[in-house]
Amino acid sequence: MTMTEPIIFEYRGSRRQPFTPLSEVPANLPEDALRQDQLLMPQVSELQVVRHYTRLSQLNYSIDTNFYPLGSCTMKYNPRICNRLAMLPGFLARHPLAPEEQGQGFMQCLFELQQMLQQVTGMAEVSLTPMAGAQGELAGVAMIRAYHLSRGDGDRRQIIVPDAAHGTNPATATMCGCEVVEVATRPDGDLDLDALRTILGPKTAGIMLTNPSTLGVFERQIEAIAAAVHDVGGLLYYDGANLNAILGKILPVDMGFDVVHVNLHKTFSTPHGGGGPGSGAVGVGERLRPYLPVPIVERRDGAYVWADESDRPQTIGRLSTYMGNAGVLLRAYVYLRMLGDEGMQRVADFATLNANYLMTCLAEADFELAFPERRASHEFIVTLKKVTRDTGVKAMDFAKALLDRGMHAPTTYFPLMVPECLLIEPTETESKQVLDAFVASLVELRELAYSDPQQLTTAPHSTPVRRLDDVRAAKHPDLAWRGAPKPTSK
Amino acid sequence: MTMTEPIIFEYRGSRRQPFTPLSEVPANLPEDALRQDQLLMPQVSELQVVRHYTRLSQLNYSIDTNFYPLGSCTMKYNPRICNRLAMLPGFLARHPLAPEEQGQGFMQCLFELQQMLQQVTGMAEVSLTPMAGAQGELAGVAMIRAYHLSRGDGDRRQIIVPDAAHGTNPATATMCGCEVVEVATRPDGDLDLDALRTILGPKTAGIMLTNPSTLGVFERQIEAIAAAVHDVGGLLYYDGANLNAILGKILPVDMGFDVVHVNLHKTFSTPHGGGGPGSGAVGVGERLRPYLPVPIVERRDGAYVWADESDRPQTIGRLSTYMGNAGVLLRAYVYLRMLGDEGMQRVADFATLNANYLMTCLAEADFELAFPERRASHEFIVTLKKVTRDTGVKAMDFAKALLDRGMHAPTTYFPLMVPECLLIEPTETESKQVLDAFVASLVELRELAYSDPQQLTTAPHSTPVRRLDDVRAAKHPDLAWRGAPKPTSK
Amino acid sequence: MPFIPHTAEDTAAMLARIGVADIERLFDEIPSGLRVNEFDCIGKGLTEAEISRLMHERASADKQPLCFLGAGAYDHYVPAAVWDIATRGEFYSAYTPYQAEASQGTLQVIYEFQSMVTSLTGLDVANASLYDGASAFAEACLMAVRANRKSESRRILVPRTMHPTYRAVAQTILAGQSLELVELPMRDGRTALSALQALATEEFAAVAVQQPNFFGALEPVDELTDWAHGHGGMLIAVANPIALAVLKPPGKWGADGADIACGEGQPLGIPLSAGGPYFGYMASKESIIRQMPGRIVGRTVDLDGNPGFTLTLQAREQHIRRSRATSNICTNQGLMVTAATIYMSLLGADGLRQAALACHANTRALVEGLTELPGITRAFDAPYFHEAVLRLDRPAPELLGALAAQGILGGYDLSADYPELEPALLVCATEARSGGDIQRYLQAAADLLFESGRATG
Amino acid sequence: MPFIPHTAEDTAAMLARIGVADIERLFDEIPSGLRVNEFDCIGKGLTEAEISRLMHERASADKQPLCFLGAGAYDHYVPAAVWDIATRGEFYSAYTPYQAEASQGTLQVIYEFQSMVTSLTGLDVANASLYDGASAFAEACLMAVRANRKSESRRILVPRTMHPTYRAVAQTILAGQSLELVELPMRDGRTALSALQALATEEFAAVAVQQPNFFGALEPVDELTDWAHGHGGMLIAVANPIALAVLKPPGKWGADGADIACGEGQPLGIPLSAGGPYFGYMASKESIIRQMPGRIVGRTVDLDGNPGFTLTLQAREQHIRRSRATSNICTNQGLMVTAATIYMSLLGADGLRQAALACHANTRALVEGLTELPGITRAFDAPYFHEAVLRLDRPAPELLGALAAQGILGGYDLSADYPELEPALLVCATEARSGGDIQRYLQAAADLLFESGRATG
Ligand SMILES: Cc1ncc(COP(=O)(O)O)c(C=O)c1O
Ligand SMILES: Cc1ncc(COP(=O)(O)O)c(C=O)c1O
Repeated sequence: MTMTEPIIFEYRGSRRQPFTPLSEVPANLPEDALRQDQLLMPQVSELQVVRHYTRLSQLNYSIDTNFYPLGSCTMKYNPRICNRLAMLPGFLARHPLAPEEQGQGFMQCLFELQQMLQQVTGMAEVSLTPMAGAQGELAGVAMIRAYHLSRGDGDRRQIIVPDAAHGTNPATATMCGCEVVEVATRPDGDLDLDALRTILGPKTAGIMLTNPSTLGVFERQIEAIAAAVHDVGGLLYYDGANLNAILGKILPVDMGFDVVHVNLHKTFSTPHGGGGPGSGAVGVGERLRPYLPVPIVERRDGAYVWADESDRPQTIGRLSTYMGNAGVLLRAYVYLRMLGDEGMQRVADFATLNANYLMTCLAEADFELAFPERRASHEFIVTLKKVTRDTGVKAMDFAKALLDRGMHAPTTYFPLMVPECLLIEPTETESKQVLDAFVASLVELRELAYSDPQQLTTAPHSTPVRRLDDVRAAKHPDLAWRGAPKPTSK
Repeated sequence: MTMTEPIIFEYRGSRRQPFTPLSEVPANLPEDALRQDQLLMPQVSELQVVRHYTRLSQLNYSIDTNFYPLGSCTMKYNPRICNRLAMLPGFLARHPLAPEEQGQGFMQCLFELQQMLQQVTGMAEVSLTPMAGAQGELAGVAMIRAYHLSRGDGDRRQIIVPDAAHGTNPATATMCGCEVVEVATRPDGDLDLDALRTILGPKTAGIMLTNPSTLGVFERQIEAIAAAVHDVGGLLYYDGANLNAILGKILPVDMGFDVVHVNLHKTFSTPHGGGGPGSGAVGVGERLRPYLPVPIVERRDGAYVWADESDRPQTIGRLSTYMGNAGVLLRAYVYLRMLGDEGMQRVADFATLNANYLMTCLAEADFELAFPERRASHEFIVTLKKVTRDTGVKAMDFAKALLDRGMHAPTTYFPLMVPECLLIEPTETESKQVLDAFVASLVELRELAYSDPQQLTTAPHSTPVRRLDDVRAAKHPDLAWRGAPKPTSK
Repeated sequence: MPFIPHTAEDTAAMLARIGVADIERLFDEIPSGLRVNEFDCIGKGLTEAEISRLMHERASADKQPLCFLGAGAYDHYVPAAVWDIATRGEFYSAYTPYQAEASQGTLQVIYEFQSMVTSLTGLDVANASLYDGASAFAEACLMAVRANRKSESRRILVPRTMHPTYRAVAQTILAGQSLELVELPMRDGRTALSALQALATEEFAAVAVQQPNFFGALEPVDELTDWAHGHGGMLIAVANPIALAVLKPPGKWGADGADIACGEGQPLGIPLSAGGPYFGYMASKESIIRQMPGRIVGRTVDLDGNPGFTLTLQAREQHIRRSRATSNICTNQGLMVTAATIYMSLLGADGLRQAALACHANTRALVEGLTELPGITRAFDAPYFHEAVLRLDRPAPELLGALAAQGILGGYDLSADYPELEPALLVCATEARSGGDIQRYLQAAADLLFESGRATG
Repeated sequence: MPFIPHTAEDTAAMLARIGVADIERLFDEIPSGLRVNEFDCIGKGLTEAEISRLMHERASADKQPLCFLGAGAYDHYVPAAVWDIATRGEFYSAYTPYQAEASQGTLQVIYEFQSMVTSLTGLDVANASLYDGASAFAEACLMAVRANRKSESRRILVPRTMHPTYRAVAQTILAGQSLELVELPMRDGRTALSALQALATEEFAAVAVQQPNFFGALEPVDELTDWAHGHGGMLIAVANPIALAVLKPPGKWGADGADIACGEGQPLGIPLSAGGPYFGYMASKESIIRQMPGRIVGRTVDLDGNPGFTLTLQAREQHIRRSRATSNICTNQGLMVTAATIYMSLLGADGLRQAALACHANTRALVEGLTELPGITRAFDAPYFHEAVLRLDRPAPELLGALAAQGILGGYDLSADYPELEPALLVCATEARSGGDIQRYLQAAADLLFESGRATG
């Protein structure tokens, strides 16, 4: 109900309570190594901190408060029990370098999680160390490179990505020293196989795909694509961001993939936390197994131990200081154990049902689908290009106006090649009631677009702030509080 | 940001997830003992529950979000650590009837808390069992009655309370089978000692006082009052609701009190929880010691054990099924240990400083004080009777308008004999910044009262609901959801 | 300074504004002879880190045995969401919702809670909670005496099968107003219907009955209700709310239903936590609502005609009616009610029913297993819900001690409260006990009994 | 059905609307030959009660020894308010703040965090976090190579005193883009300034330095910074944020200050939690901000001219720039940053300083106590902050094993990473260790050493 809140630094004239057990001690450190200036930090009481951040939290939309159909992001319910159990004192107090024998409970969870992810992807082995999807991609492409290099095939530097690919795919390829080659999508949403064939060749390191793709459709030619890529000596990378759509229904290995990453913070419902932490576990087939990043949990003589560089001499190496985002892994483990096999398939079932239902309702309400002849996977794309042409109201305006209706916006303007697009992913944890309300809102907004477009182009109206000036933000970066509030240009 | 929320029953068409380990089993219970009708309960998913109650929580003002100067209620910061530690699994899992030797950690905390409360009140012994202030009062008056009865003095049935007393005082006297006799307050806020003397006599069981009183002033004649009551054979009951004002500064025993209750949820900062739980520990001097309610923790042979009816044959008995509000007691214990002796006195210091500062600022801003010549204790009274006379805007309107400014209202219309009163208690955990903002708001509202009274009489404007129709609520009680939403009279 | 935000400059500025030299001056109305000289009560304050460590040590010193003890407090599984949400600052740190417009969250929760309680009890109206089960029972007795227009009597007939502490607490609370509790005798662990006639000679205000009773047995509630009504008395039901998911609700007992239902709310998502805080619930027929103690929330409309919630019927309460209030209760158990409301919403009707049936099944498995052992028999034949009394061939502490040594809390020794049953043990296995847990109990008991059988036999 | 709200009627109605007979039909675009026939991966789902029990067992099987181990992750006391608030659903279950108007809470938190990081580091700008300390260091190397306009070199000079895993991770991440890490040798536990000149013959993009370094020792950061700048290189600081409460901030190193600072954020309120999630922080001079990886939040104004927050400078990021982005990072460690921001707010400058000094004092007490024992000496003379290296007269595992038997996690055995130091142990005592804890360590060590002294001597 409080819609704005000062910067914490602006609570002046207050003093924190001392809380460390020792009082000030003489520093006994060389003078020239010490800070001379006063450290600028908030000086506030515990109540002020609690009140400030409690109020700030209330300014957020979140799964716990709002429908959040953000395509490609799988914003489903994050069970509270997963957090509770991952934060048990025994887990929280463990130092990452403590001996393995002191943490067998923790290690067993990770070992079992590795096995589950193996089975759910069909891969030969899994490493849990990548700390988000993008780091999983980096591990995967690095392994593809290592594989080619180990065969003296180091010239294979081309990584093929569809034009609809998520930005992390091409960015990852670059980070791995590869060259990105884009391949086009056909109007029906499948890949242009002919175009792909002309690209493939002796420089092909591999191809990165998600399936279902970021267009919300299942790539039907996946077998042909896999054959074509393998035929020229390339490998297939599976971006698992959309695994929720096919969980337990079809395994990446059966589609021909050699390496996959799984976004545990999407498919396995660990919280997005306002932007992380995530986890991007990678799984590989036999060919890439030697290159998996370390550490990996192994079971030896009935005990769980870390396998490291000495056990895995061909590993691409380490990606994190210790072993990755342990707490995220525990949450995913708890979630998976609660789902069970049936529960996993049910996730795919109902994620798909919800998406197709929503797509049907919107189509019947005369919204234009990007791929009207296709099934939705767990998400689908509406294009507002006609509305925009008729009224000037853009996809972004719809997005902002939805916020006024208490719903988070779908993903906008991604994938890039669909104009004025909304990528809508309801997830399996939302009820029919919520979906129906969403349809009603979109219908109402489209009516408004024709009758009173300004209502949309100036939306949102009821959020803590109105539409923000992004251009000003980038032109005159104000990225840190500098000691006194700046006057705002009213 | 969501300002309204359906009743949880109105989320239809959804199904809860099964969660108990066993599936349906045959009942094996006599048919005529069983429920025949369908139990009407919400049928919703976990996400719907989490979302619904998270949203509802956001509709509340609370210490964690707003300044809350509710007089007589001591709405201070509730340290999060108190909750955290009281909810440690070892404490939560303990069955109240488990053997004492299995809960020595818990018992030790309670034993030490009894001792601390003894010292803080100066009493001879303390029982922690009363579950709120009112139950502490009941215990106290029952002990006074038991004392008189034990001396064959059973005709002493009159309990004297000041006209400014909190409603629980007279209500308690009645519950204990006593007759309530009111004594008037003088214009300076102290008790009318002459009037008291005319009331006192052989029927006097005792007098119930708070000091500082509910008028926000310290009763200066307390010694004379105590002497007068004791002289006629009556006892003095101390309502500890205002102990925050004098913590470690003056002990109830030194004022002459024979029995006291302490509101742990006020003075010792356990949370009010939207209306409880509280704890109203009672302490007594030697005379009343045999009558203390059981159970009480005692230390015998190095172990902590419960003393019960068999150890205390003259006890007034039990007040709760087990031992009172254990979790509240643990929170108070943690809080007290963090304060220490110095911290306790500092509480009184700054609670008093804040109240006197606020009183001074408001007086300087020409607000009329109920007792302008007195110091404030930790609270004080402003009367708006002149504003009301001039403008028709009442204390209640000011209260509602404050809500629009993000501040909770002070207590209104209590004590009953001060017209259009605001009883204001800022507590020690609020900063000068907050107090200054409060003064500014009141000044602004008074200006509005003269310039645009309707703004106040129709306030609040920005809360989740506008002013509610209490008359309708009482005339046509709608106290439970009956299966379908009722149409509202727009 | 713990929890005090003032800087030295703030303090100085504030004192200057007030016009005093130091804070001490603000206490100058206190007779100086009364002031504390040296305050030595708890010693030095601990930091958060220090108290945290201390309490972790204390808590982990406390054992967490496998719990087969009920006797009024039950070890049910509480889903994580319940307390995650109930302890959100906005619920946790709010006051009683006196300013309705700023407290719609708490108020709506209570309204929903009242709705759920009326549904569980089959009665018309419910309040926002009382302290706990025992004190709620005492309040129910007072309410019945006030509400019974047919009788001036202050007698309440209370079965010996009712929780002994409920009776004791009622005694404490009712003594002041001279209510008299008359014991209804028992037979085979239930209220003896045959003994009623003898008691009908004197007038009474109400009959109370607990369902299931203290022994876990099901009482003849229909007969008792009709008999009470037939003799001008009211019927007070004390009922376990989890059991009410499967048992006939008090509002449907006999021809006209119970008049008042109350009981312990702890089973609805409240941890055992050593005895509290729990909460008492209370429901009644609509006709007697103005005699109800405690807070009540109603739905109404606001200035714009939109629905909203507010405390209502406050004329019953101490802050309005003072010495003529229905009760002195003020602060009740709001946070517990919030948790219970979330708990009931999470479980729904099916979940509550499943939990109830699982408790029943587990207790049956335990009782059947134990009664196969030598020296253990059922004390009563009456059907039971999720507790039962076992008669032992030796003092209960002997068995309980052996179980405790294996980390098992084996039940409640009835010898003090019911010497006539000795040696007897009240056992309970909730839905939170697994098959393996029950096996552990059975094995430990068998080991003891066979061992001592060998020793003595 | 876990977490799925559909009733059978809902499902039927939805299928009817779509026009298919069952859900299975919705998968009909998947080549049927590829479909999973039997899915047997984890078995039956557990209820919440069952998994809760399992995880409690696993967690309590894990030991919680008294921790004197640092080596990059530190056991600081975390006030309860930190995670109580960070795990509020509105922070916990929100996505990256792409829709700024619906995410002002998270955005303002990040802005405040960035402010605090610039203050700690003495630099101009900071980002919203990277994965952890090691990967942040790798990103810093890439950033330096991109940002250094004076040199085309891809070489980074990295001291041997830098955390070994940071160097290993950088190796993994930088291999693809052919960056070369050149080791700066050490002397007496610090970077050997004398060795620099030999390295200046070849061009380099940047010099890195860790302060305090892996051994807890203070590096000659001013000299290193000036030397790097003097040779056309940038200076990358890797610094412990708690130490920065008392140590000279990177922005003030040498004449011109470090160009980039990064490091592990874990000490700022993040529990050890077996290795993660932690977060990496990164700050830099304003001039090179367009080379910064990761998200950045800026303050701007809304349509009405009111201040608000939004993600900014996104043209650096993968979702806009794709293959030419500064990094592939997308999801970062938002929730950890929220916790760290609350932690820093609670402590303030004084609290951070006190925590830092208490760590220093405790480690000194430990080191001084241990070096009084026979067979233990300090390995280096250099001043240290809150970690130090001890040289032992026997293999470290012998001492560590004896300590472990007493529930003490005694430090980090350096033999694998630094065979030249063997046998040596890195120890750390944070502010969370009490005097009694330190005594326990000293006593246990003394017992071992004297005992074995007796045995051998
Ligand atoms: C299709 C796709 N691939 C990859 C990613 C990157 O995953 P992360 O954000 O965990 O790095 C995302 C995340 O949005 C995604 O949607
Ligand atoms: C002066 C006074 N006395 C007694 C009480 C009753 O305490 P409780 O609400 O804990 O029953 C209160 C509570 O508001 C009070 O302010």
